[in-house]
Amino acid sequence: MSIDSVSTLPQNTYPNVRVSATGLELWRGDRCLFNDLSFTLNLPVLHVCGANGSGKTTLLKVLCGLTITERGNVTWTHDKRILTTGEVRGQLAYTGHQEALNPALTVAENLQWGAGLYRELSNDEIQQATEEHQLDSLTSLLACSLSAGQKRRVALLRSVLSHVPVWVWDEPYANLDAAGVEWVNALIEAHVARGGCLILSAHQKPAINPEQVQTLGLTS
Amino acid sequence: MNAFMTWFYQMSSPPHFYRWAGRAIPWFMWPALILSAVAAYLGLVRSPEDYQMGHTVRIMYVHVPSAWLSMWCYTSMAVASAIGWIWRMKLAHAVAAAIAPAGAALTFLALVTGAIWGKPTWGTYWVWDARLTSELVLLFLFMGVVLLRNAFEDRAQGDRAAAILAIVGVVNVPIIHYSVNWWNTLHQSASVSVAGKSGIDSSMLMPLLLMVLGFTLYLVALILMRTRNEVLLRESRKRWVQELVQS
Amino acid sequence: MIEWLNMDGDGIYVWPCYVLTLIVLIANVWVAKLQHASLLKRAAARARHNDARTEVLEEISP
Amino acid sequence: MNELSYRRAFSLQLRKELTQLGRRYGSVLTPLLFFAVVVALFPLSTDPSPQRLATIASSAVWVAALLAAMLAQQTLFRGDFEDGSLQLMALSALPLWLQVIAKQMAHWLVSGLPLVLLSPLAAYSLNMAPQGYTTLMVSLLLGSLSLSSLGAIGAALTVSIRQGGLLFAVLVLPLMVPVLILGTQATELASKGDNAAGLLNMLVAICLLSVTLSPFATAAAIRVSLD
Repeated sequence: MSIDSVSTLPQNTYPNVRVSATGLELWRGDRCLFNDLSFTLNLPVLHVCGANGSGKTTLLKVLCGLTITERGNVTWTHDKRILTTGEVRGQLAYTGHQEALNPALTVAENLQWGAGLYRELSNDEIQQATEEHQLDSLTSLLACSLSAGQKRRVALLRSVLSHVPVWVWDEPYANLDAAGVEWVNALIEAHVARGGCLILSAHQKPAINPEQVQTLGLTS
Repeated sequence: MNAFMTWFYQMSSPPHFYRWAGRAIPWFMWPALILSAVAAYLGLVRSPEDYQMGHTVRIMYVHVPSAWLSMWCYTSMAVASAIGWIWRMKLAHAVAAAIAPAGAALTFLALVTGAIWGKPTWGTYWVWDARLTSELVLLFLFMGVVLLRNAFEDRAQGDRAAAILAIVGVVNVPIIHYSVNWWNTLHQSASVSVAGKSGIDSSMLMPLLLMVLGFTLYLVALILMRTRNEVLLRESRKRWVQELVQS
Repeated sequence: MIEWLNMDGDGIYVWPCYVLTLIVLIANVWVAKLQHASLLKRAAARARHNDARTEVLEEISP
Repeated sequence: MNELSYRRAFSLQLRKELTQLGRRYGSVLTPLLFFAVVVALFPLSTDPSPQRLATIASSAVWVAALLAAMLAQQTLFRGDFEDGSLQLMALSALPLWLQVIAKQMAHWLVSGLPLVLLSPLAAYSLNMAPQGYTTLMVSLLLGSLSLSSLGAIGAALTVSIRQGGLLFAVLVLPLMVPVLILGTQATELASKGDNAAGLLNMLVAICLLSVTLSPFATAAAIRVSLD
């Protein structure tokens, strides 16, 4: 799976979107997750790593704007212009621990709804995307009959299909086999090649060239 | 005007509020005690008995203030919640969290004193009278807010959820009030109105107003005390609390 | 005195109301005081615990 | 930048909801069966002579319809919350309050409307005078619409709480008191042959108020629950 064969990504390059956070402070009950956490992302990929329970998922939700911190703020910039929360929402595809696949709908319908939240897309576009990523055998299956790895792939495919510059992936490698991991790395490379930005939390470093990856270690 | 703004901004910082409230509580509690005692004395001894209801009219001096103030509590809780929601002020949520149980207690008080008053007036303790029924629904609304607030583990999340419910509730309280009155007039002939506010003579009005003022001051003191507790609950991690405790 | 307490028969309705009001109002204040004391105690315990771990939270202006 | 179209937000969510609800016929039948069972409880709990039943007919039908609609309303967001779709809805550029309206409409079509259409059957079984049926249906239509809006706020507030179901009922039922009073009163008057237009107008007012204002509160409640 070389880079240029991932045709389901948009042909034009993405605008250059980056994020920075200053003085984040967040508590969960008596546990302090972040205390005065600040960082600025200037490389395309931000790799959030840390032990279990160090707040990786919460940090991703804070960056997306789902979780409100007690102190500090998150600013998204598009070529030095600061984006409002409304603008950020259209630019950002979040794939969390749960794959947001409705069990009563088929894979195609889930993708139609999931990517449809970001842009108008037709059924054959979905069909072409699933064929390209070897998921076409699943399109007519109900989401509840999929394995965890297959669900993970469909969720990641949704980000690809939504053509947004920023992907926020929480543990993309979870439940994936070797072929799956390689597929994800290819997706990341293609996305970064088009100028996209990726924020992911994972225990292993993404296998792409290291200069493009900025690592943020969280201590619990 | 900007003197008020600086005071409002200063007050929004929990440590400052905590110290100010600590000093302010006695200033509200003692006048409340004095006023209520005077009002009770006037109401029980001085004021005449009602030609129809006899001495039971003296219950009005306790029932009416708690009924009025329970309504006041709900509205001020909704206002505090709205301030907390719009300006993200943790202190305003603490105030709203403090008002809710106090309001529920007053609503319960109004219900029970109204029911006891109902016995000599209508012969039974519970009558689906318009005011008592809307007091009962108000109690349900209060309990809803209190239960929702502590159903969440995270305090800030519970505050914001209870704020939404309080604001939605305060929009519905007048609608509930009028629809209950409407329902009451449709089904029952206009029974003796329990608190005949119109046309009570001045000797009865004085103790009533004094009692209302006394209850209000008491309520402000109680809410300040409870807000200090809520602030301690929310800020127990912060340094100013640890310094306060160690000094 | 007894006659005044009796309020020719209505006393058994008036006095319970006043007594109940007093109880409810005092109970609220008393509970608030108890809660305040226990919160201070808990904060003190946490402060000692924190000092032991020598990790004191910086106070950032509101 | 993606174009923002309100039509797409509404139709996207409506299509998803209707296909999902269509797949499980249980979502239509359960509220109806619950409604029938509760209506049947009333005659069982008093002497079923026609005159006796006629007096409680309108309140029995209304209380049963209210509880049935509330039962269906309770899990409005739970499914989406558990599989993560609610996060996706909150994070998309499409307005959340519009997606909430679409979700409410779909659920109302599936659980509220059948109740309204079948309520004359229950009224007939409780010996309500036939002249009251149309007013019953109109008032139930308005009542179930305002319940679906107010209930959505309660559902959004309690979606992340473990046993949120009971708390949901405690939150929503006091807010439904005005609708219940006006609805039962209108049906009562209509079944006696009087004109219930005044009450229905007030019911329309309350219904419009709750249908238009509550989606914003529901969207805010969803963002709180997702925190």
